Amino acid sequence: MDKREHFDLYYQMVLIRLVEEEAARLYQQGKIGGFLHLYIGQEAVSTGLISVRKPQDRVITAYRDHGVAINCGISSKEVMAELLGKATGASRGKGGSMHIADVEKNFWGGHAIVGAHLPIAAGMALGDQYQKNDNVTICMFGDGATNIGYFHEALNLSKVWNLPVLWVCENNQYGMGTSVDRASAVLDIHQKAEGYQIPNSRVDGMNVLTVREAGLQALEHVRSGKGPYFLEIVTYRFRGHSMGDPERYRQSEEVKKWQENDPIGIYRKYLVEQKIGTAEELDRLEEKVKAEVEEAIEFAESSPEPAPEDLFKHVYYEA
Amino acid sequence: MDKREHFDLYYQMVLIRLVEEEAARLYQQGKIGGFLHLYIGQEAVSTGLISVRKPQDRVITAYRDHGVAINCGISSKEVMAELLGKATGASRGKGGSMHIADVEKNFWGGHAIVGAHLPIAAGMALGDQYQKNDNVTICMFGDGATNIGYFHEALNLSKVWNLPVLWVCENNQYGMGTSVDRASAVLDIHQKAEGYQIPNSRVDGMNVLTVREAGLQALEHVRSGKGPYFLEIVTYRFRGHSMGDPERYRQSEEVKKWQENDPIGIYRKYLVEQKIGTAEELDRLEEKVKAEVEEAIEFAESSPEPAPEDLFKHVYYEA
Amino acid sequence: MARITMREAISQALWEEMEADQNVFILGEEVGVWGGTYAVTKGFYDHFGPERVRDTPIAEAVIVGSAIGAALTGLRPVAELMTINFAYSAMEHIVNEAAKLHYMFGGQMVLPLVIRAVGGGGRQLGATHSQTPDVIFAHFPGLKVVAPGTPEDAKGLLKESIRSNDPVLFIEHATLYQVRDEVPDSNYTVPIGKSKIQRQGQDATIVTYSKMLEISLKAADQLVEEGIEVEIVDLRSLRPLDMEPVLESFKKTNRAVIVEEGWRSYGIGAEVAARIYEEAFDYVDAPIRRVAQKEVPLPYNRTLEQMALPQVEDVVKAVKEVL
Amino acid sequence: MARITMREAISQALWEEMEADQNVFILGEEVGVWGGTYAVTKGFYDHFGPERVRDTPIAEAVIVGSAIGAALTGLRPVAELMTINFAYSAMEHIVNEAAKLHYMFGGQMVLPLVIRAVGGGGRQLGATHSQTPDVIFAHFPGLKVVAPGTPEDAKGLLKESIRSNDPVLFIEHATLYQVRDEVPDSNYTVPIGKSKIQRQGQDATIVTYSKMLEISLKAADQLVEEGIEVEIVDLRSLRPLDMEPVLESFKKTNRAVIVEEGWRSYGIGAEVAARIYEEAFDYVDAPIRRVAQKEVPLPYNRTLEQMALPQVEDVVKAVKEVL
Ligand SMILES: Cc1ncc(C[n+]2csc(CCOP(=O)(O)OP(=O)(O)O)c2C)c(N)n1
Ligand SMILES: Cc1ncc(C[n+]2csc(CCOP(=O)(O)OP(=O)(O)O)c2C)c(N)n1
Ligand SMILES: [Mg+2]
Ligand SMILES: [Mg+2]
Repeated sequence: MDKREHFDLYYQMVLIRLVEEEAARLYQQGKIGGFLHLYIGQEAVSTGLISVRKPQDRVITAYRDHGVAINCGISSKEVMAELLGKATGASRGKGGSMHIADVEKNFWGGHAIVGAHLPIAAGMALGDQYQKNDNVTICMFGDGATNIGYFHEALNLSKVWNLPVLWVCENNQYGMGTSVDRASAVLDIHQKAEGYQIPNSRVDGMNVLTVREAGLQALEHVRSGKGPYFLEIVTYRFRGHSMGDPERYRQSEEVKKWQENDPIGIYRKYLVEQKIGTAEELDRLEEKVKAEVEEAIEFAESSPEPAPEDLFKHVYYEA
Repeated sequence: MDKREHFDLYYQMVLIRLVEEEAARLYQQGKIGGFLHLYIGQEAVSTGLISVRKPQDRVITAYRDHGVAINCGISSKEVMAELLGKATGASRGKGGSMHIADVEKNFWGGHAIVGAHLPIAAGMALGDQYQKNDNVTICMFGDGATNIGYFHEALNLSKVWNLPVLWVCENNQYGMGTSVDRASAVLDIHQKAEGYQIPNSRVDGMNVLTVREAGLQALEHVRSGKGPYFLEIVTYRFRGHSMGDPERYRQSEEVKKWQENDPIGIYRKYLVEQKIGTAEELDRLEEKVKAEVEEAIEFAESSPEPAPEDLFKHVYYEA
Repeated sequence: MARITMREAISQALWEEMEADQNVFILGEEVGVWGGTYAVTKGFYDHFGPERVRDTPIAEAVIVGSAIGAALTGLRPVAELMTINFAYSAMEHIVNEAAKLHYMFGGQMVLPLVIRAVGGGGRQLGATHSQTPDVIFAHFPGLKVVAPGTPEDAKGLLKESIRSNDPVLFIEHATLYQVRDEVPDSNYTVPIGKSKIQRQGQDATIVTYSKMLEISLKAADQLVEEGIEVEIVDLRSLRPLDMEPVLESFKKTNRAVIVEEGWRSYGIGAEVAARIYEEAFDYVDAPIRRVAQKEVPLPYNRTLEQMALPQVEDVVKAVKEVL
Repeated sequence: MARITMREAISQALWEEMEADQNVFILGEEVGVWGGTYAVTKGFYDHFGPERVRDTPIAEAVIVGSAIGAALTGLRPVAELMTINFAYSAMEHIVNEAAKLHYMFGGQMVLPLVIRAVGGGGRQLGATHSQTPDVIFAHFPGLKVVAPGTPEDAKGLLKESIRSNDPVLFIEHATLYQVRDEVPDSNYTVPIGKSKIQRQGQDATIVTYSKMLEISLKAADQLVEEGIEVEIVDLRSLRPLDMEPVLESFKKTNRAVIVEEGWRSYGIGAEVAARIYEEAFDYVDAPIRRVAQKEVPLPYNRTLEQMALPQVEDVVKAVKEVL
């Protein structure tokens, strides 16, 4: 990895962080509605993972999707605009925070029903296998999603049909207020892959380079035709499940402990220590990100609402 | 086991066999309608297993339920009458072959949607746990049922809540026309239990005594409060999936090979060799069974149809 | 008479029934430690303990399926689906198991079971999280479907549902939890399958339920200013459906508007209209009108979403059309 | 014109579309080696191979879910649900994913997807296996629901469905597979969302579809003997619902009977009746009648089951009531 690549990863993580901090503010102001699930604390996971996907690899995730969207190349403008429900948003203002997508960028959303996107991911992998290309579908989901039937049906089928899909469990240790041990028969989520004889591993999700390395190997495995692979990435959600979470289910000490493990802080320290970049350079980068986010908000706020007739568009396909 | 117990097991297996051979005949005559799934070849599984359950243990299975029903103590009369849709049938003629039950005998059916009864079984086990008794729920299902989401949700919950349920997979190696290897990620079905860290084992289902022994240990494990146990019992279906199965999916050689392993033949040989009973005694027993089955048919055919007003009964509870 | 919110009414019903009957227990996602995502079961976990207030994995099929099994053993489970949008993930167990087991086995199996689910749009949750699919559940015989519109009915109907020996789908509306109204102090219940006149009038009959009762009452207030007095019949239960009060009112007003939040086609209004024509044909003075959701998946954008949902003005307009 | 069965018609439609377009493939339980439990795909596995005729595990959610995913990549999957009773196990993916993805993401995602499912009662399969729940799927905008009643329509509509870029639920009826009728030899298609007059008459209009078309035609034959000529409109598609031919016919006959196999409450007939009253109120000479299934889970016993299902006599009786 050269300096440019390192800086790009750092840039993406900071961008996700600032976009979401601003989103939280805009939500409080009532400019963003519905549910807003922040990715803050988990930035290293999708940033590291998506950084090693090829453009033709498909990515699909759950509703906690702002970070993944940005990593997939959706501009902060389009993300912000979607959060504000504008016509210029990634999903034209129809999807909102939970349903951001840009199929041109091979990002297939943003899905709000827990686990329901796993069968769809298996199907996209089937589509690529059928068309005999070497694309990989990367499907991300939470620890809580591994307890629903859709997970089981999708993983089983992916093994039976040897589908080119990379299953990525972002284990942030809670499904809303329910800790893994209260919802899952196994604590090490990747153990579930044993029930399907799908090769699997577990890695630290707070270090972007660790994730990147693991992603590289996992993608290689899948791309080489060896079938599905299951990657458990251990991380932590610094904020509530969504806005307005009373957080009765965890101690603030626990949260603090993890915040000391801030993936952005860890990476920044690494970059400076390894002399890949100076503190000043990184500060300048952060300033640039601040400016970009302000622009994005500017863009989103000044963007037009969808036209009334859009209400009836896209119910069915129109040539 | 004393002679009486041995003879009782033998009696049950022969009774199931003859009841079903007669049922097949009545089906051809159009006296039985709907679907008819024969248990022929698998008699040792439920006979051995149910022989070691306590009366307070609950039993629930899928639509291939004639054998289990008889083992649970439902008379051949009530089974036959249900197959003929008579008011005297176990389910008053409303359920038919796939929906035989007698809750007095703690047999909870007879369920026709693949895998859907597993969550219900988990709930019955929850009910007993809640009521602090030491009942066990025995839930039987096929190999094909282990690929549906209901299986996953039920097994996971049973482990998380440490429910007193014995999961029994009757692996007869096909789900309709689909062999295990074409539908399941793992060939040894009990391997799936590893994904939930549920203790498990696999036994031969053609030898009634082997099954009985395995059932005894498994029930002991569950009853002692150690939580769910998963038992895979390997068996084979001698007949088609249901009546009118073209059986394109398997070679007649394969079927023949297994038929040489007839669980009734194996047991009879054992009883004679071990001098537990003479061939003559067993022949006499079989004669008695023949007579019983004729009586059962007699009873079923002469029984009344449900009254027209029964159509509207039982839609909702009536005190 | 205490003035309490819908949320408090539902919470009290659960609390009182759990105090009264050890066999009543709650299971669902976040009902325990969290206190319910809509705070309906706040405080229950500490008071009744983890055995009777059970947090479940995210697995709707086994939430409903295990509730069915527990009910078969004689308990009275109250299963909570965090929202009715997740009921599709438990569809098999709601409409094919709960609704049929009692009948299919000739009455042997008894299912004293309540499935609570909150639905409704209007909060910018997007297409998958904003639905009012009540009608598809009401289509199944063997299931009882209840959807109250006032705190009094919510409390009385939920208690009745918990005491009932049939599977009941109890549908709440997310934007009604704050509604405050009078509730009797007595330990009362409200019978399932009885519609109720919520407002007297003689010019036209509005048939509605749940959230749309609130909208209809607002419309009624506007119409008064124009001298129009509508009578409002609240169905309260969708199955069994009680048409008596509807027909009585209609025979008096000879005009009706049916207001529902869900999609218009194959909705609640179609059945109610068809029944009125079948059973009060000679009393019809004008075509019955239906006010319902536009036939689109609900969009996130607030303006578009509100365009799709039935508004007070739509009801006012429809009433004037039937006059 | 060749005389072929409904089964052959559906089989031919699949075969021809697979021959014409490499992107079309089939997946489902027993569609391959077995040849389809209703023999619809007999011979397909040997001819098109395991890649294009895919036997799946028993896992309806991933059958439909993976078909959705494959469709998103540009393929045209035809997912078979062995029976529509198992569609509840795929409910989330049918009504919440397939029906909404195109809209929710602002038109970005295109789903050229067909879900075939056979339904219907009358074969003593018991409550869980005998349903006609068509209406609950037709309630969802974004989904197209087709249910042909003749071999000609079945073949043409299935081909149209496969070529369509929208998700289509294609509902077949198990007791119609043997029905034999004329089918054009040309490579024709039948448009989705167009009702059709299947019999001319002037005394009353029967609105029906699928299996009930057969029942209605038989009733029509009986009525002729009493000098009554009914016109029969076959809906063919439940969503989009084409009321034009229905209204045209009704404006001529001023009398209507709607015949459906499913349960009466919140059924297809309710919507059709409501629409007729809304759009042809001044033409109504008699209350519109609905013939439908009795509101019970279907029992196994043959006599009881037939009592619950709509019979020719029920249709004849209803027609006489509206005259
Ligand atoms: C089928 C379904 N059930 C319940 C919900 C409500 N819900 C939304 S997010 C969530 C928790 C998911 O936890 P996890 O999978 O660990 O993802 P995380 O939020 O931790 O990223 C729940 C229960 C839902 N969206 N879908
Ligand atoms: C959810 C569901 N899908 C499909 C079916 C149709 N079906 C009935 S039995 C069966 C095969 C089940 O195989 P298995 O679980 O191995 O049991 P076996 O018949 O071998 O005893 C299928 C696919 C069904 N009843 N339910
Ligand atoms: Mg989580
Ligand atoms: Mg099997």
